[in-house]
Amino acid sequence: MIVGKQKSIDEVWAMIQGYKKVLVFGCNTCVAVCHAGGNKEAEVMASMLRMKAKQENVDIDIQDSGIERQCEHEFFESVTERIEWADAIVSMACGIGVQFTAEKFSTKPLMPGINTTFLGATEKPGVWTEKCQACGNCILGMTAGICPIARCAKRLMNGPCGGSTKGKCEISKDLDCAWQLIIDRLTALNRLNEYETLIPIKDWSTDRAGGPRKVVREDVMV
Amino acid sequence: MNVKTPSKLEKILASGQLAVTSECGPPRGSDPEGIIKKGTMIKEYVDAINITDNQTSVTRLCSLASCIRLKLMGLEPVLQMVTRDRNRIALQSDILGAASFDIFNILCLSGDHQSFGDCATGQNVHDLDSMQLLQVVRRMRDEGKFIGGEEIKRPPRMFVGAAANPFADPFEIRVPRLAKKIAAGAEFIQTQCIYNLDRFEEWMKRVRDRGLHEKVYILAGLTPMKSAGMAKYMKNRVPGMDVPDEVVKRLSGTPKDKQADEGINICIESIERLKQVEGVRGFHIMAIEWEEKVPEIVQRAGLYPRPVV
Amino acid sequence: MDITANVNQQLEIQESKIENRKSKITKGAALIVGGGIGGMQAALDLGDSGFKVHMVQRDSSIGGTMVMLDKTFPTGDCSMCMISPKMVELGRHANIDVHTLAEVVSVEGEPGNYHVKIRQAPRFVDPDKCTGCGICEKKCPKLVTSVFEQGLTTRKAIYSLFAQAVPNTRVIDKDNCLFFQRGRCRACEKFCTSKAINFDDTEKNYELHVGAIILSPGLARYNPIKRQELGFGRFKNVITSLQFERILSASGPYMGTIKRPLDEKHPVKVAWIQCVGSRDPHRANPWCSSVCCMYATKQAVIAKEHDNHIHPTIFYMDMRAFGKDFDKYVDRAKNQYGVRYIRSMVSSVHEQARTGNLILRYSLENGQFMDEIFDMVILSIGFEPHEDVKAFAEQFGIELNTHGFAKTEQFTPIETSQPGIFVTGTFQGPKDIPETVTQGSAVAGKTMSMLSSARGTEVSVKPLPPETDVSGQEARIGVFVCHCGINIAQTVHIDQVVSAAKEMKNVVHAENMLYACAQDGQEKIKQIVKEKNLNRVIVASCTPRTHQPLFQETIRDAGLNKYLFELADIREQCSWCHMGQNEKATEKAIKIVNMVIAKARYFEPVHTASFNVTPSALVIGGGIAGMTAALSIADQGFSVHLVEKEKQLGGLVNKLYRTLDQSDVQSFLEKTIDAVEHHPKISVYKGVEVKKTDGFVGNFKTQLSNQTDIDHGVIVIAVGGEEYKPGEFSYGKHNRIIVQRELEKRLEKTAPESGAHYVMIQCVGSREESFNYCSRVCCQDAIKNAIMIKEKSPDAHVTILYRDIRTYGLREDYYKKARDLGVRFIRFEVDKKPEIDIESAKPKLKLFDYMLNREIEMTADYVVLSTGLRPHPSMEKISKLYKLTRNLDGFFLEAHVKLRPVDFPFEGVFLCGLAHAPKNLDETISQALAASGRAGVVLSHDKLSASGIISKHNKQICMSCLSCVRICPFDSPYIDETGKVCHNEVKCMGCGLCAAICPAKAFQVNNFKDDQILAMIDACAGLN
Amino acid sequence: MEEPKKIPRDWEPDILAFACHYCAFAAADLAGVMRLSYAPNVKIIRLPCTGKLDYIYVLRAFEQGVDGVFCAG
Repeated sequence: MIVGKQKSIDEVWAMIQGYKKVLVFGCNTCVAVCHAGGNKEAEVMASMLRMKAKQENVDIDIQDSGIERQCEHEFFESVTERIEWADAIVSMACGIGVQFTAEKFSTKPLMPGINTTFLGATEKPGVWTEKCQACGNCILGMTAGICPIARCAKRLMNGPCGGSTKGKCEISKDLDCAWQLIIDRLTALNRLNEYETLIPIKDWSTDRAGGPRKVVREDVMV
Repeated sequence: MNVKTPSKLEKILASGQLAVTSECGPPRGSDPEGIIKKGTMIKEYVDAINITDNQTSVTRLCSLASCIRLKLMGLEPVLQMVTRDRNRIALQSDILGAASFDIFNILCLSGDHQSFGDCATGQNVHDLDSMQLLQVVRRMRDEGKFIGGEEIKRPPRMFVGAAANPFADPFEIRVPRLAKKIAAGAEFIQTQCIYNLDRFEEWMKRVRDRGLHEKVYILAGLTPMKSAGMAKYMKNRVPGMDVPDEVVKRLSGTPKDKQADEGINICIESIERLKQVEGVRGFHIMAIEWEEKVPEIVQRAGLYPRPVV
Repeated sequence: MDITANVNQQLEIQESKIENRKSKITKGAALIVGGGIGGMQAALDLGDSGFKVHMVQRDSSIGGTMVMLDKTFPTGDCSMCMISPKMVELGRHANIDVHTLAEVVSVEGEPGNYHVKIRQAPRFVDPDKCTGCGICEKKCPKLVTSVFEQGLTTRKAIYSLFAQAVPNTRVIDKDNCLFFQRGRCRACEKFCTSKAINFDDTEKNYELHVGAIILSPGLARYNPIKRQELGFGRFKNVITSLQFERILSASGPYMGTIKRPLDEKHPVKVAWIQCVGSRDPHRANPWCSSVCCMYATKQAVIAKEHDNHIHPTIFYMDMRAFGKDFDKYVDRAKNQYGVRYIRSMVSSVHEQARTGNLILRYSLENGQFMDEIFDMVILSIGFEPHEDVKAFAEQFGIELNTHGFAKTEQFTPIETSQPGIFVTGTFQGPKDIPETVTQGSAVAGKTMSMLSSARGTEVSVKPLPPETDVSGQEARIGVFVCHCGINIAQTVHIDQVVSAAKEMKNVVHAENMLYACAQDGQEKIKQIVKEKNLNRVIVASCTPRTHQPLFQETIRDAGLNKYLFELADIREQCSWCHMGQNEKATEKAIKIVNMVIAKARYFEPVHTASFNVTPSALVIGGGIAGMTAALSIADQGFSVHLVEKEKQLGGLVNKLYRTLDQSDVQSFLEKTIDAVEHHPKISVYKGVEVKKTDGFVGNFKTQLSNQTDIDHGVIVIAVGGEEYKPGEFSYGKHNRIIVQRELEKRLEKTAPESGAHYVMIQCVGSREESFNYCSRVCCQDAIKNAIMIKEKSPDAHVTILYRDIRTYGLREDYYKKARDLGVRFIRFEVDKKPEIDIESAKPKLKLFDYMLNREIEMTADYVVLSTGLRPHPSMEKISKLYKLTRNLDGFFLEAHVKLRPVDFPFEGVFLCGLAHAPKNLDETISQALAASGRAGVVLSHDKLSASGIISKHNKQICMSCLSCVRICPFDSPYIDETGKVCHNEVKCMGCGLCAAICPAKAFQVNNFKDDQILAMIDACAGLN
Repeated sequence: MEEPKKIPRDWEPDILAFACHYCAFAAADLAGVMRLSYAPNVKIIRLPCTGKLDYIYVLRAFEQGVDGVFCAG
């Protein structure tokens, strides 16, 4: 899931300066699950911005709305009118939704309400952790199902660096050493011997290095 | 004598004699004087000098230029190269550059995390990791090919080394990891500084159990302590460092003005003990910003004079 | 004869037996004598499971002792807040008739069929007309000392026992009424606008026909005036603990500020004197009252919380903190609140003439005398039977024990000497609230078994008109504003509220009413609903907490869904708190009504789902708790699956031979096992464990380790405990060091050695980290074996080394007996434990004697360790399987420490025995019966309905983020077979945590939906 | 730091309370039963449990001009 974190009210407030009608626009999928940008968070954000406006004595109309996903054309139909009404939109979606909305409404100024942080999972209620960097060329089969690219601070592919101490990464005691986890899991799987297989030089062309990526599936095209 | 490169270090090791290397950190400025001074100071006492590559992620004069300086002075440099700052193009290009100046030794590393240095908010590259870099250098040398498979006109001739830390976690993969580096192409190993000799010996035993000491030259790393404070810092703050309590106690128990001497004593005693360990083929003395003590250590440890090959 | 014939014959015999039983009359009704918390629990359990209940209560309100208490230990919950909802529920329960001011005159008949004559004193207030407004009380000129407030303040001659009294009808105290005594006044009558006062009211005599009788008359309290040396009655600043309870109470004489009676000064040094009237065979009562140590500790803690300047000191003999988490509470009192405990009895109390302070004389353990001055002294008075207990017992033909408590046996702790007549609560012996509640459910369970054939025969269901379909209609709201006599009208301008309501959108009718809750008021509401085609109804009067159900019924009678109703509380939360501020109060009342109108616009009918109940129980654990529960449930007519992990039934009781009173445990066990194994309704699975349970109350499905699948409606968890295996005191290293259980086994077979010295060490493995709790049974265990030794070999010596002797309740008799027999008791402290030397053939012990103030030594022929009880190791697994929480010590945590002692927060799962906490055999039996009673409440229903106020889940907009699944304390949202979040409305308690956390707003609580609440907020802030 | 606004002497705040049906709402009732007097500018919204309290209730109340929100349960 895409994990995001709300921007501070002050930051959002600064971005909407000068507009008279602002729509805070929620996205009810990934960023709703991480309690950052769902329709409910949009409602809360709008309310807080309205209070900020009151405090600052600024005349501005702030409303909220939201759709299921800001990355699909069809969902926008129900809100076109609300979007047309606004001078500016604060999108509470991840970077994808913000851009998608911007593309669809080319004359509407669009502000991000959240920071898109990573692709991750709910570790426990209230804690989300990064698990994947969408490199486009998965090696999890060789690393006991734990990704060293996303979870090792140096994305080392052939083992821990010399800084791995007591299972923790050299850059922080709060961070698990991904390679420790890999070794532990390989041990549990009784496959520690596989560690010595050299993981070859990675093809990064499927990552950011290859430019904006695209998946085309003719069989699902309509 | 079966050697693959013109490296003096390789020749000494291949001849079965104990090798001695040391390291110099380049300055944080463009003045080469520091390197020249350090090189001059220790040239009689060591077989080769490592030049660090922006160690602890602090920006310094580049390793390659420093190595060229030493080479021009007639010394034997070991080019340290981390994968943190350069992608595969830059790495290969720098290797060729070094080879053009007849630099015959390279140590392949991944490098400390940038968050420790002066550019903590920077991006790291790690297009390759250290093992992959080892493979790259060996392929360039032995097959004369770039990563992409094209031929290299004049392939580099480099004796290829890697680092090993016997003390980092998880301990159970410390030896497999060494094996992996050897498989990737490492011909010599310089270890992390050793203070816990028991643990090092245990590691070496496991190395010998797998016969790895026959496949690679292992140089035991040593760093003399300047003070009890330094010992404590190394123990508590430096990741992957194993400083036993006895060492800290021994230094703390020594009067302040004698602590430096005691640090040298410990270092020399360690060398004496490590000489007895089967598979230890030399010493890598990293006297951090204390290069002037290298001659004394080498002399007192009975490693002087250095052989001529 | 072939086998089939044999079986057929057997069946015929059984059937004829059943026929026989049927031919006798069994009434599906029970009489409960006494309206305290124990009786209330029994009444609610029986009433909820298809029996008619008649509750006879001497006072003018139900509630008993608990309503007098301020807070309760160990949780510090407000007593009234806990009991009040139960009283309300009971007061309006369709199957329960409450007869207040009533007494039983005579009883005739036999089990299943009793005729009981009742005499009810006149109330002089007509409960049908009275609205509980209290104007009469306000106008009554006569002041009378308040018995309820323990004489600390006054009440009127017309009064209610306490503010939350049920029934909420005042009563005239004839002996103090000016009209009755002097022939004039009638102020109450004059001011009562609903004409409820009836001076001509007379005593009523009538007969009730019931199948079982439950006695829960409670107890009286010792009058400390008998102990002159403590100064009660002579010095005003010496008060009883119950008086202090009222002083602490926010509704008490000083509104919860701590003052002393003499001069209403704030006391600083406050002393509690324990065991006043208890453990004193010479001047008072020989038994231990069981609760005083804890209530004194609680009072000290609460006093400190009220006023941090107070320095509490408690003078005591033994600290009897034997209950679940009690020792931890005492530790907290000591360490966090600085309560000072002095192990000493106070010999005299004198008053300092000038200051009114009190000089306490007491001796320390080593004999040294001390005088210390305190500002106030509280006497921790004990329980004793009511004065008229003998006559009471005779009336019911039951036997009393020597102390005047109802006589019961160890293995039948709630049965009196008369079959068909049961006893519960403190009349059976001193006990605290949870144990009383436990026994309340236990007698209910017993009664359900006895009257099972007549279940449902005495209760009737009211026919209702079909519900009008209002879906899609625009809101047509009717508002009825109640004067409540002058209760509301004297402060709030009713006509202004009515006209303001009329102005509101969607309001099609608004009017005022003198008494909306009176019969004529309700008829009027029904009529207007029909006339004006209303589809939402609002009554602006009193609190929804008491009156909502009444009006909901009214509109339901008029054909409206009952969730289309809402009360606007303009009495308790407006007129009564803003007297004299008429304009502002009116403004607020209008706002409150507007808020409720705004909410009501969004109301929708709520339809509750109902589902079938599998009339069968799963009992986990085949110890005495599990077996007792199984038998009682099976006797109620439900099938039972009893699962025992071991190959043998009986659990820990297998190792027990005698109870404290020498009852034969083994033959009881044998009989119980036999009954369980031969009961036609019980299937026993031995050597089997529970693997997995799915489902919810009424519809559980369980898989056993032997691959059997069971459908059942309830679960009783009785997994028991285990005995601690000591590592201390060189146990296992010397053949003369044994544990009590080993001694008991030996004593059962052979007489004790003549002249031998038995030294017993208490609290082995209890009351210190990491098992810092009292195991409750060890003191009696030691005393039981000590008595056995002394009786069999009088020349043997027994020394018991103890920390506190905790022979609570009537068990104190045996402590005295042991001392009389010459058993020596020597105290030790946890940080100075006895030291043991095992070098020689006989162990030698060394310890510090606090009486002699020096170290002493002794040689023992046997050292006997009193080892504690531990939670059973299988509890870990069970707690994970059923998601049940445990306390710090590993015992299961019940739903509510005081009032739901055998329930879990999850509906349909019940708890009994050692899995709950260490306890004695009789207590385990009571608790097991209680679990059976609670189980019976569920199983007696063919169908159960979900509550109306629950969270509704909109699967359409839910994205299964799992926030609800993680936060719900009742486990009602879950992941269904399609892998999506789904909601089990049966488990839902309507708290709304899911709704608050749901990022998609997929959960909405009926009648508390977001649009409804937001509309209220907007209305409150003046927007509409 | 922001300067807090000066509060006029006779100013009375408008307070909205969210109360749990089982405890705080019952306590408010008891205050009435005991005829305890308090300022009439407190209005109560009954919730099934204070766990039902949503951020937006509090924000909405402030937005609509309520001066203080009190949640008790």
